[in-house]
Amino acid sequence: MLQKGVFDVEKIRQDFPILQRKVMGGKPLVYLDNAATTQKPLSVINAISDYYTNYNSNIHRAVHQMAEEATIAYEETRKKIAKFINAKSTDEIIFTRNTTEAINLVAYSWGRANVKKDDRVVITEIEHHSNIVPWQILTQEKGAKLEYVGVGDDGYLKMHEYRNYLDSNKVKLVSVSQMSNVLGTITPVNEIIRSSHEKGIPVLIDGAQSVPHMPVDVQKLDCDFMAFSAHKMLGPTGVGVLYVKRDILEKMPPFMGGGDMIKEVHKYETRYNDLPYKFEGGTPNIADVIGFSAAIDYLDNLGMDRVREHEIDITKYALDRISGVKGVTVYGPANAKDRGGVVSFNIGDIHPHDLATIMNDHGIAIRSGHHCAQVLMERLDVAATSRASFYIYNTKQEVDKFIEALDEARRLFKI
Amino acid sequence: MLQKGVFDVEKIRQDFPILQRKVMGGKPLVYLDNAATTQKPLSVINAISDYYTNYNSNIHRAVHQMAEEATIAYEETRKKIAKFINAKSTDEIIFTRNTTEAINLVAYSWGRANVKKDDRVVITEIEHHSNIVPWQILTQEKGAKLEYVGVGDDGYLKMHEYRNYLDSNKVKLVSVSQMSNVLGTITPVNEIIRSSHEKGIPVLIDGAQSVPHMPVDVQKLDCDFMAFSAHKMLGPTGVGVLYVKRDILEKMPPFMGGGDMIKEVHKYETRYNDLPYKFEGGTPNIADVIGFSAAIDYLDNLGMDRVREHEIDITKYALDRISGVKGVTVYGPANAKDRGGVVSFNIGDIHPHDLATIMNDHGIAIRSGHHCAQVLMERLDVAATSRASFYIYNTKQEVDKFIEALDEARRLFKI
Amino acid sequence: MSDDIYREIILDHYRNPRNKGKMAEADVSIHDSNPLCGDEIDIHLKVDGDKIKDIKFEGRGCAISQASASMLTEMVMNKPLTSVKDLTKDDILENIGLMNLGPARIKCALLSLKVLKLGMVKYYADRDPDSAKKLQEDSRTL
Amino acid sequence: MSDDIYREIILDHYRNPRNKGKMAEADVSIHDSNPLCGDEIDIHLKVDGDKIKDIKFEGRGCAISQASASMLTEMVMNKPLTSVKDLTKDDILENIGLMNLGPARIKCALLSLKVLKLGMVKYYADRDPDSAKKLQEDSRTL
Ligand SMILES: Cc1ncc(COP(=O)(O)O)c(C=O)c1O
Ligand SMILES: Cc1ncc(COP(=O)(O)O)c(C=O)c1O
Repeated sequence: MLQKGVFDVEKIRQDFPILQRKVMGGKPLVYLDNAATTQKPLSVINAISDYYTNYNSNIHRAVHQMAEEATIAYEETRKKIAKFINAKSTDEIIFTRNTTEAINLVAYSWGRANVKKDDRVVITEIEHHSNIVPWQILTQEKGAKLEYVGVGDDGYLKMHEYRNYLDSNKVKLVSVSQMSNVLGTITPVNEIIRSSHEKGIPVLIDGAQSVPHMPVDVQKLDCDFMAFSAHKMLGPTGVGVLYVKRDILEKMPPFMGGGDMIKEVHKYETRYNDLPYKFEGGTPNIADVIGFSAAIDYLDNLGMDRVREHEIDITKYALDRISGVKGVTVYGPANAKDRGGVVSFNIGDIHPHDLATIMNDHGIAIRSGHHCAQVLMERLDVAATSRASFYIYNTKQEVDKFIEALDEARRLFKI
Repeated sequence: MLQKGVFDVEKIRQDFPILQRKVMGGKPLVYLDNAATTQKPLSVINAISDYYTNYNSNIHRAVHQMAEEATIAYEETRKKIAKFINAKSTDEIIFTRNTTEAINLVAYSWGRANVKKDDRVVITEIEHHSNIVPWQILTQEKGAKLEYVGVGDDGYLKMHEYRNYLDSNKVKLVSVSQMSNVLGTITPVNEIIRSSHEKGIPVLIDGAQSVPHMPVDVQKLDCDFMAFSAHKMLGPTGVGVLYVKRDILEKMPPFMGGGDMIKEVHKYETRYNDLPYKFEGGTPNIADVIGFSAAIDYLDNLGMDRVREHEIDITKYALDRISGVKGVTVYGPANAKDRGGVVSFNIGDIHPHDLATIMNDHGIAIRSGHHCAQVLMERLDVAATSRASFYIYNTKQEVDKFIEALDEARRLFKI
Repeated sequence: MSDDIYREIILDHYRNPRNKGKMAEADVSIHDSNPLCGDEIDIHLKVDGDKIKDIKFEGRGCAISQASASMLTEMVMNKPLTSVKDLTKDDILENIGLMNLGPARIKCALLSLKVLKLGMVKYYADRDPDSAKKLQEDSRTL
Repeated sequence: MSDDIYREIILDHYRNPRNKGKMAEADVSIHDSNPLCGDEIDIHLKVDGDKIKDIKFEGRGCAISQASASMLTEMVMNKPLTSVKDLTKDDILENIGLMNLGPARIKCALLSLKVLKLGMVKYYADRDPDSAKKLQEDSRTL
């Protein structure tokens, strides 16, 4: 079964108009930059066009027909997302621009109200800058301390360091990625959340890489905050989601002040709106939230279990093949079951930027650089890595092309 | 000439697919809710589809061909906007989600660094909640004071109150809308900016209603901050702009921490990126920024002078006609030259929400409520108003239909 | 459609609201507003044993919200709390004869019920925390 | 295309960079990085009257950025400051023989020039504020 793939990738590819594209003067596009952003199926593109063509209107505050239609479509998306991650209530789903804004919202609103001098915020060495810089800013402002759980050479978190931090009894928040965008490591969030909660410490899960690629259930996880981005899961750019458990959300002060997030504004005082609107100031990104709805439908239809299975399958194949290439160092867990569909590596003294340029000549889009994870780069003692990352429409033949291009790079650089 | 209209509205209407739509079981759509959000020409819808169909990619941090194409298109939009409002440099143009986020960015970054206990922030009674609530939050946090310049019964700002505040020598910031979204009042921003600057006080202009509807030149105005939203000027939802004079921007601390806004991240310190990227954390709303580019082209092509002329023309006509309807009270300046294309009113004891429902029966979309301006509602001593607002595609025949529907409402309510 | 909504009886309750005004020594008073349109309703209750002995409302807003509030007060006056507790969205819409409102206008029609439920949350808070909790949940769906 | 970029001479400068290393008692040292890829360049200058008497660079990054830095040091060694001040983007691209780079890779090729200009900004800051300002502007366009 796994031989033939867990679902019909050729059929899926037909839903993605961009995959018909030729690049670099006629080469078929091989898109292996999915951890940065994924491509969009026609249904998502059409949902956005349909909105602008048929019922574009500002929402929530008007009674005309199009405003109603737009409001319903916008709020239906919220319901769909609540269901997708199994939130208890739609009130716990806040739309942001992206994962980055979602985490900043927590840092500004919850963080400034709860983190005090000498408190600790615990993150890890594998975090994306979006889950580092907001905490640097917060802890510096408050005179609190930022602590990093290390990562071993094998790509796994050093859980004893984490437990030591907890034992200090000074930790106010743990914020950790469920899947590394560089190493692919799937982190033991169940254990992290359970042991943090034993100490009464809330946990934020950066789900930017996990929610698009595997089944995620916030109630089962019991996480307190979860952040992710639509554009990394077939959806449009400009939409992110912040999930917050209701009892925490109810106590959070507002973040952005403005229209839509208020109930009553008087000159010197304001009553804020009900959840979740209190946290959505100003005209939202209506069209793209509605577009995101179609993306969720697409993934639901495939089934997240099968998405995960497909990625294990192709990642395993890629790891097998790349390990046969001379001069290659691969980062992250060796076992494909412990990692997402992300393969970061270096080859000889070829800088990743140069490698990406050579790949591009072959129509292959990979990413190179620090992947917004410079703390991890310092830990790995490299300036940068190359990264190939997969999604539902990638095939083993594409992996083969990628390996061929690696050989070509070796030829050019005489390695 | 003005008789026939300043440009060919029938031709313009053909560029807007939604205007072909029928609502409420077959009635042609009469869209008079443009101050809330405008409709989008086909060129904007196509620019977004084209991006997703042909070169969707994350930007700034990759070397493959699509990433380059996307980066160029994104940055070209920045240039176009800089030119549209005549900013000195593209570095002064920051993309946000909307006007609301733009103003919050200033309140969080500039405001928290500069506003101290007992300082004053001066706004006006005509402000939108987006230009009130961020300053309430800031001044409450800092123990500073928020002051309101009043508005007269004639719809004009009480400039002597403004001058009195300036004379107190405690003002740290003036933040004022260039055009009221309720009264239509065009405020004397030239005078406000000049006299504030004499005291060394920076001025933020809320351009959410002005930039879409008249020529705006930030260098001529000499304003320090300017905020506006793409969705109110033919562009997509999810994109706003904050303009900040470079010498001020250079001193502002970052707002959202995360990817793209950094140069180097180390465990305990970070070097922020060059302007304007320092203020754009996380994956931006790439597709919609690119869509906005097509909107700017459309407006440039018409010419903002002519857009303004058309609106004066149609507003004058609407004011003339509505003043003949029994029981109507119109708010704001009597002279169409002193106001934007916004007509707020009440009629008898018909609540605006009820009026909007009746209008909707006729296929007419107007807005009703407090228009996110409750301070102004309190000043006018009304719970709400109805509002018809115009844009480039509205015709005098549509105004006629609107007046007919008003008569129908009077019949139903026996006024 | 508007002809169906703005019938004689709605306009009558809008222009001549029943049980409108302040109340001296209310057992519970509660206020809420509809963020969509700014409509406001205050409800004051006098409770006698297990019965609503008196109810008054104050408010401003559209014909639908005000007429609905007026009709609600008539509906629950002198009724046992237990029956009022279970009032649903549909009960209200049937009572005012507006089963086909769109989602925006439904909020107007249901605002007074929401405020009444919130008032009972307050009333039950110490007396019967379970009912209070259930009513709180209920009010969120309105 | 890659064949045009990764020619013998580029790989040679990448693997055997000229004038690479630290400098004792530099008149100016300056560091910058390319936020796109994390490439880093430090430049150290010794200035003698109106001339660059010695230049060294340190850095890490791609073949293009490092080869370009290496070639830049050879290009400006012993040259008068006035001529170095006016170096343009095109001068560099011609020097390294890469006129057709896309916008992302151009940043790599120009990083060392940017750092050199910023170094001269520092050098001129007190001596000749006007030149410093002009160089600052220049560096922004790179
Ligand atoms: C004057 C004014 N300021 C600010 C805003 C807020 O704009 P947005 O909702 O796009 O943030 C609006 C529009 O609603 C407005 O009219
Ligand atoms: C693990 C992780 N966290 C956060 C982010 C930031 O996401 P966004 O740029 O959509 O805010 C990313 C993606 O770049 C990521 O991979």
